Amino acid sequence: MPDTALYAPATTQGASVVSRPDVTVTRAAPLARLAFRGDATAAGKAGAAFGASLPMAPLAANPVGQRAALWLGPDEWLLLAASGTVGEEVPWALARTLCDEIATAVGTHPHALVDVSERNVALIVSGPRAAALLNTQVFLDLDEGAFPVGQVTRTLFTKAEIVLWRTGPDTFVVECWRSFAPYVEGLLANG
Amino acid sequence: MLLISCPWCRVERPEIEFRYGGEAHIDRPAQPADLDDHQWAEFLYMRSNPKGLLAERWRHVHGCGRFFNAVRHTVSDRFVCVYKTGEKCPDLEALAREGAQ
Amino acid sequence: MTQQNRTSEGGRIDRGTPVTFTFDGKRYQGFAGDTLASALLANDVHLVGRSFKYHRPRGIVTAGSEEPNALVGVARSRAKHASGEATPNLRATQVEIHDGLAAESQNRWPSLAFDIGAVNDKLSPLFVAGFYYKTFMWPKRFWNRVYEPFIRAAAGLGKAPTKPDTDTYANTYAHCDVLVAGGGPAGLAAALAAARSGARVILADEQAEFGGSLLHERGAEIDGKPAADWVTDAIGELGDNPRVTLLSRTTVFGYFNQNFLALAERVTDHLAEPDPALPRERMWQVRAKEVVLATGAIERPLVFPENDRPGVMMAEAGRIYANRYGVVPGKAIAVATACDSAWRAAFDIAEAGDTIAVIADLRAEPPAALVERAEALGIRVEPSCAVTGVIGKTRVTRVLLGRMSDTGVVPAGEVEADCLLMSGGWTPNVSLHSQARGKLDWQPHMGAFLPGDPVQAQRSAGSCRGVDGLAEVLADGARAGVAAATAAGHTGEAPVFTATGGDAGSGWWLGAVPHDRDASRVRAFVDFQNDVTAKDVKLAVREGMHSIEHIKRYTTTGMATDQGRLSNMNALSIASGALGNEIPQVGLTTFRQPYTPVTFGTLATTSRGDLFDPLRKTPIHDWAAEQGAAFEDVGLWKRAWYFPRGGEDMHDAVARECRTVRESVGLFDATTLGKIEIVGPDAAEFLNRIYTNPWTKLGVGKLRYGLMLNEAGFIMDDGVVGRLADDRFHVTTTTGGAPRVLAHMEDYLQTEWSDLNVWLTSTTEQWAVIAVQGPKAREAIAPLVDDIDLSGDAFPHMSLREGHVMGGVPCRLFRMSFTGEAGYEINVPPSRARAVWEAVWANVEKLGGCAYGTEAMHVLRAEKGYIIVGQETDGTVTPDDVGMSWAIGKKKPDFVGKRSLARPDLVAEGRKQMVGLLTKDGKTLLEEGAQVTVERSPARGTSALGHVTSSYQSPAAGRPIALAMIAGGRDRIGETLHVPMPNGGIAVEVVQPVFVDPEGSRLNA
Amino acid sequence: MTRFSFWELARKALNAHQDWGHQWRKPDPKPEYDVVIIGAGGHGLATAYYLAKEHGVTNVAVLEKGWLGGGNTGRNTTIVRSNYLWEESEGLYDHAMDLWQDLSQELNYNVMYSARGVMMLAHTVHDVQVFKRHVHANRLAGVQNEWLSAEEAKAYCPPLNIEKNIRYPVMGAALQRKAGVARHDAVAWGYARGADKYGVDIIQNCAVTGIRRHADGSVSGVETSRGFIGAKKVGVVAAGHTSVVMDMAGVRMPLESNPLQALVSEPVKPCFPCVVMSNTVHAYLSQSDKGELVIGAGTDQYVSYSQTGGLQITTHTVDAICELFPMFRRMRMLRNWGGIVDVTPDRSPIIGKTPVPGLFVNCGWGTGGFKATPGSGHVFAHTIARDEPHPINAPFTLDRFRTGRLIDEAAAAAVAH
Ligand SMILES: Cc1cc2nc3c(=O)[nH]c(=O)nc-3n(C[C@H](O)[C@H](O)[C@H](O)COP(=O)(O)OP(=O)(O)OC[C@H]3O[C@@H](n4cnc5c(N)ncnc54)[C@H](O)[C@@H]3O)c2cc1C
Ligand SMILES: NC(=O)c1ccc[n+]([C@@H]2O[C@H](COP(=O)([O-])OP(=O)(O)OC[C@H]3O[C@@H](n4cnc5c(N)ncnc54)[C@H](O)[C@@H]3O)[C@@H](O)[C@H]2O)c1
Ligand SMILES: Cc1cc2nc3c(=O)[nH]c(=O)nc-3n(C[C@H](O)[C@H](O)[C@H](O)COP(=O)(O)O)c2cc1C
Ligand SMILES: [Zn+2]
Repeated sequence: MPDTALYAPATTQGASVVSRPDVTVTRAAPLARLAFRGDATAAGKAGAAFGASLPMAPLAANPVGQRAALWLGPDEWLLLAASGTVGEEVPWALARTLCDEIATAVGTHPHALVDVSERNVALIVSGPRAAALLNTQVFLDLDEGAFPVGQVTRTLFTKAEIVLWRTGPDTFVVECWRSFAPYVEGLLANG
Repeated sequence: MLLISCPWCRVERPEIEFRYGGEAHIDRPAQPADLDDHQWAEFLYMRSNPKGLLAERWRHVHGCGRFFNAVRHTVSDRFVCVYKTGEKCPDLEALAREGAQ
Repeated sequence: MTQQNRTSEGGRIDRGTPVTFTFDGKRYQGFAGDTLASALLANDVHLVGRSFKYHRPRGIVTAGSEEPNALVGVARSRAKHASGEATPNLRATQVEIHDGLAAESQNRWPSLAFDIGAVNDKLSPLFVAGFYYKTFMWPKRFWNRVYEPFIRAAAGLGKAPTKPDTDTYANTYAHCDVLVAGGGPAGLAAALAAARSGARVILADEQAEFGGSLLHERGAEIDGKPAADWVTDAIGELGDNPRVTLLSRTTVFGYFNQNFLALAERVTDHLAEPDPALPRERMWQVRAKEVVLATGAIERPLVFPENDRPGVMMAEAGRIYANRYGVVPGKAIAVATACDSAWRAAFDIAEAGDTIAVIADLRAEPPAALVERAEALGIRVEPSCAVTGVIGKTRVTRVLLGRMSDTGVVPAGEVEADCLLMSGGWTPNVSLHSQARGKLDWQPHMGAFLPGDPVQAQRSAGSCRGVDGLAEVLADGARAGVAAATAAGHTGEAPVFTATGGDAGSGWWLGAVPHDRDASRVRAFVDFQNDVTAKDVKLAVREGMHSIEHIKRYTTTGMATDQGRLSNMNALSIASGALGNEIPQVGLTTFRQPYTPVTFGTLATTSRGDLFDPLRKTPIHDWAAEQGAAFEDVGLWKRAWYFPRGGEDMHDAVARECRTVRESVGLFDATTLGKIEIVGPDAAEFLNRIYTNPWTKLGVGKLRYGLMLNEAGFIMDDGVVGRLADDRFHVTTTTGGAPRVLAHMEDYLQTEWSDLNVWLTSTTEQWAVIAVQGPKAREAIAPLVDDIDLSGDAFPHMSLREGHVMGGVPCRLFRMSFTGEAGYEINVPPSRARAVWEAVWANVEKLGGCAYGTEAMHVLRAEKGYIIVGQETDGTVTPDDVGMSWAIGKKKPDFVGKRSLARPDLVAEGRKQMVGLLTKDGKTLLEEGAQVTVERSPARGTSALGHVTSSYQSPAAGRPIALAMIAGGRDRIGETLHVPMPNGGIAVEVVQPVFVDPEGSRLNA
Repeated sequence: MTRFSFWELARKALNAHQDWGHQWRKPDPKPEYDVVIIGAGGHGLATAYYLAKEHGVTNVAVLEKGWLGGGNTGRNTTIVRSNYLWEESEGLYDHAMDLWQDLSQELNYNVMYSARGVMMLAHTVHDVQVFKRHVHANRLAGVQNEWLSAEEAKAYCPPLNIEKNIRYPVMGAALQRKAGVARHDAVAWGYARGADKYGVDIIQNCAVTGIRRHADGSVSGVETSRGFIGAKKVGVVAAGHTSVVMDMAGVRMPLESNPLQALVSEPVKPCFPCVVMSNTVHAYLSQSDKGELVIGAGTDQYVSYSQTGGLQITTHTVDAICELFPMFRRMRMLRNWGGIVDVTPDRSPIIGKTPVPGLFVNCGWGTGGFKATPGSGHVFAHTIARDEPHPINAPFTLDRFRTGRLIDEAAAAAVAH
């Protein structure tokens, strides 16, 4: 079972974007986010240091406790980590520590690691109508058979790029760049 | 809207996730300085633009971000195959003969 | 409120729920379940509109979406009509009535019954096909002033809305195993079969109710139940299946590549008081593994003189009105046909107790069973009999008959009738099959084109592929449904349905019906809406229009809002006769999407206003807005343009901002700059290849300005690049160029230099950028910086440090300048950017500084002669053109664009070069884009030497300054040139393009 | 041949229009022609017309694989304007603009040239700079073009939404008043009739399948679906199919063929007075004399010869139209189609000689060649007849891609059409 505990709803004002009986959209609290690039060897070492191995299968996610590694491309992963403490501050220190630990573990094997904690924000879309709401703007088959729990992909949300991760049968996480969030939220609120 | 299968993600996705990259297998010369103006113009601008099978580049820009190549028929817009960047161009004439049968 | 044509019982309308609506301002009553057409007919209103060209009175011809004539403007209420919110050109046959609905007839003035435009009908001998190509050419100036306005006013149909639409529209992307288009017996059977096989099914029908022809099939039975009951059960079964999506009022309007289909669902127009949360319409964009087309067949009119008069309608439509809506469209009804099905319309109506005046059949020997039954019902039957015309302008009063023989047609008397039902047989509805690029096969024995082999994962079923008979159609649908489900990976067996009744039978007619009338005087219409007659088609052929595509365009047949659904086959047949060519050789015109017209709002879906495009704001945006900043659009971003204070206009504000930066300090939001982090052991090598500059030797902690070319050698982007570590660079790009630059880099990296170990990550939104520029910049930031030595020696111009501000906020501090002043760019996390900004702002304010916007930034950099990509450059400019040869790594063997720079024209003499311009009078501000010439008042057609790229009032120079691209410009420094303007040339001196601090001493201050 | 006029129309009406003859013949191909033109679009037919009329070259055939005017000429949004940026383009398009003024009279065929004005909207500071540069350049060249404030733009085109609170507010517009639209089919038909009158053979349903050459490399004729046809000179004017035809002569071209879509609404009473183009929101719009809103959509990104395109191109265009003209949201799309446009790297055409002696090419008009039809035919006829370019088309060589002397309208303004 994928872990959704990684994403905690934000408690700030306006964090609830949509609140209907059959679907809710909520802003998620900040996370440490790292973009990791490299080959399988690098990924292997990075995974060991990170605490969640980097999946090699396309569109796969590997959540482990407060960590998750998401496959975004054959040499690209998005690493997510929560600090474990409740708060609305971006965990820079955690990001920094993770960067250092992973960099040390991978060593001189060619790779790239970039802190993108602040670049992305996340929305949690949940409820029996979650897939239907997303399908107003996302052209993917979100039937559970076609897009099972655990699948993650970058895709388009009409004119915004997002990362879409199904964390449960009725729960999705939408990651997007910070300045696109009002657009994504606006369309979800209207949908 | 085309349905394109990404050889990296191994899924079919709608065209809006992809960006077209023009004709494939037009490799940038290793030593551009050695080319005369004609040859350089050939590399820069001349394209086969065929009515039929075309090996072309696509990038799964809103997906895995990777480039790959595809063979597509430019009249039916049907994809014949996709393959990863760096792999050899299939024999288009053979594919055309197969398609005709 | 009489509804005098309403039957006493029967039909699917809800007689317990009367509905009041207006037509042309008059109140009428119908019942829930009525369409506007059925309700008007119930009130014996046939005349509903005027035709396009001749303004002929027109009535209701069909009962479906193929209606060519009964087009009306519709609004929720009369008030909305009056305020310009009505939708024009809706088919009365598709509009469902609700209380308050207001419909208006179109293309008539002053009234429907008396229309001035009808003089066109009198002039019809002149207004034949293509007449306008032959006249209106003299006197020449009359075209734009007289003729064209006249033609424009006469044409068009309804009136476009004049008020912004307040309704909303929605979108849904969907996937399914089997999409079934059409919910008649074939479609229902297919959907049942597919759904029972376990497939994910979408069933769509454009009508309000599923059932198609079964909704008016009196007497037919399926599985021992009346057909309508079977439909209810079938829909019940499908509705209970969670893998089935039922979409009524939903038109499958487009069939695109790879089984991508577009559907338009009408959600609220039929409701009197819809939930405001609901959209008016919804577009469904569906990717289907398999498609079943079960779109039925469309009855074909007969082409005889005056066949367009109100009261003349399709036989099946008559049957639909009678059986489904409980409306008999006349008191005495004549039937003209060549097909069995019209006889059944006559029987159903007669059995309901109404008068059938005659059945005239073009065939010599209609089936005996039909004749017998007609006689049993007391109906007069005339075989070998053509209708040769009708009497009555705004309503049929009498029908003219003619006896057909080998020698021609002889008059056979008249029949009193206020309604004429006609049928030329059935045209299989192959639109979607054709849209899917499937070929059509001509079936001479049926007089019809049937779908040929499908090109996509698609199959047709039922009467759209010529299958007749209810049992056969159901079996065909079931077969198609199972086949589709199987192809989509499911297994099942085709259900077997037993059925009786409900076939079209045999018989058909194509093309003009022979008559005995004066051919030069009467007109038989092929395309009703566009007023195309059989004679027009023949004229086109006579004039050399031998392709059916030419005939279409010359006569406009098939180009009306019904896209020739009724007319194309008749037009084709007449053309084939005139050409002496077989029908399949002549061929049909192309079927295109949409199947029926689709609302723009539906196509636009949710894109609107702030959600039309993503609207990107920086973390500082709200602060700027609170300060009263004006914003400009750059790409998707909003950028603060200038910050007017107390009554300042833009000019004053910008001047103040510029002065302040040069005198003390200014604060600028540079967050929108693109940022890319380039990491990996080969990072420097990658930059060497992508930028013109050399990078290998750039030290860690150093910045360098980078120039990027496209492969053609022209400047594409620029920005400052910082080295964070041996293998890590922080690259900046222009705001608008960010996505393009990243794509350009990825392209080379992945497809040309995949051997390089380097990766690119966009960090545009990882960092907010606060630029602090001016002599007091250091003072402004120093109190906030935790752990970076800001002294000039420790942190010189063009260097970079990582550290913290404000007690622990991570930061990348750049010492750089785009203003010519000493300055910094503080990169901080966006989540804290506003706090940092406000803290810096507090210091800046204390120091007498200000916030400045993009306009001041432009002025400041122009004073220094720094280029803006896209302003000084336009995609045709090389580094040397803008005096930046210094940015080219001379020793590098190659970089993107290098080879192109050696092309003959790029090294030619006389290229445009960037220079400065000063107006001789020291006062006049040049206009950006103004041309520069040698002469003061050049003759028209003189070549320009170049143009002004940037021009500002420079507070620092105390005069206007300009940058320009001028042919051979650098050699012209010192020369006087001219900028010709409408009110005279402006003399300018060519100068070096640097107006402030040419030595750059202020940078290091 | 019968002259078209109101009186002729009235006279023929007396006999129920039975006496009109064909507008062009249906000749069989002769064994050889002085000039064979490949492609009976507007440009090919105009070339033949001017060859015959101005250069006395009448032994000419125009070969068309389908029906004349059925290519892009028959499927374009009919915008005619000449306010281009570069001197070379100004020369070319304004030459056409001059010819448009009297084209109906010249051809004795009403091509309905409607000088209702073409307005290009500026939505950003950058747009303003670009369009003002055009206005200044055009004024110097004597090409009509003027700058309007947002309010002036609204006065010229009342449906325009110039409120400041919309996503991309209108900051002003460039207006060319004598620009406008023309009836696309009539242009092809008028030139066909005119060329036919001079004895040009227009041969439809005749696809060129090969180009034959003499031993010295020069052209000797063309293989067609109706057999070999000899020719001293061959002009290729095949628009979207140029690469395919030039390939028959072994010449590679700097072209890509893309689907370009357009759509029309249902017809309505006059509600839109001029042509409006907006590059920032990607839409352009006019209303035809019949009443439809004629809307140009974009090109699909990939090479295709399919004459159809993706729905996303259409929806993107329509959302832009709705944003600019919110009252049109309730209007309905009646028909949506595509053409195949051949696009050059610098978005300017290629008109002139080729490396093959006797073979000439006129192509690369991309998304905007309808407006040039008369001028293009005129200078191309000159080029073929004289074996050297007219000064106006001299810069539009194939060789410019070698030298780098591009005429890049797209880079300068990113405006199509
Ligand atoms: C949707 C759309 C909108 C447009 N809007 C505008 C606009 O608003 N304004 C504007 O100025 N321009 C516009 N254009 C561009 C314009 O239509 C074209 O540039 C112009 O019509 C080209 O004319 P042509 O005569 O060269 O080509 P075409 O009319 O395409 O003629 C070429 C002919 O060559 C024939 N042919 C091809 N191969 C062969 C062969 N092997 N043998 C024989 N014949 C062959 C073709 O069948 C075709 O008939 C638009 C184009 C499209 C598609
Ligand atoms: N008068 C007659 O007797 C007569 C004539 C022809 C056929 N028939 C009989 O009628 C039956 C035909 O059944 P069928 O199922 O083939 O056709 P049908 O006409 O019953 O059903 C077709 C359905 O498709 C819908 N439709 C068409 N195009 C559509 C689109 N693009 N999007 C959404 N919906 C669309 C129509 O609204 C209709 O409900 C058979 O029983 C046949 O024998 C009878
Ligand atoms: C300016 C213009 C106006 C048009 N108006 C109509 C119209 O009113 N009705 C119509 O059905 N088609 C109209 N069309 C489209 C043509 O029917 C047709 O789709 C187009 O010429 C392309 O041909 P094709 O669809 O046969 O491939 C118009 C086309 C153009 C270029
Ligand atoms: Zn992919």
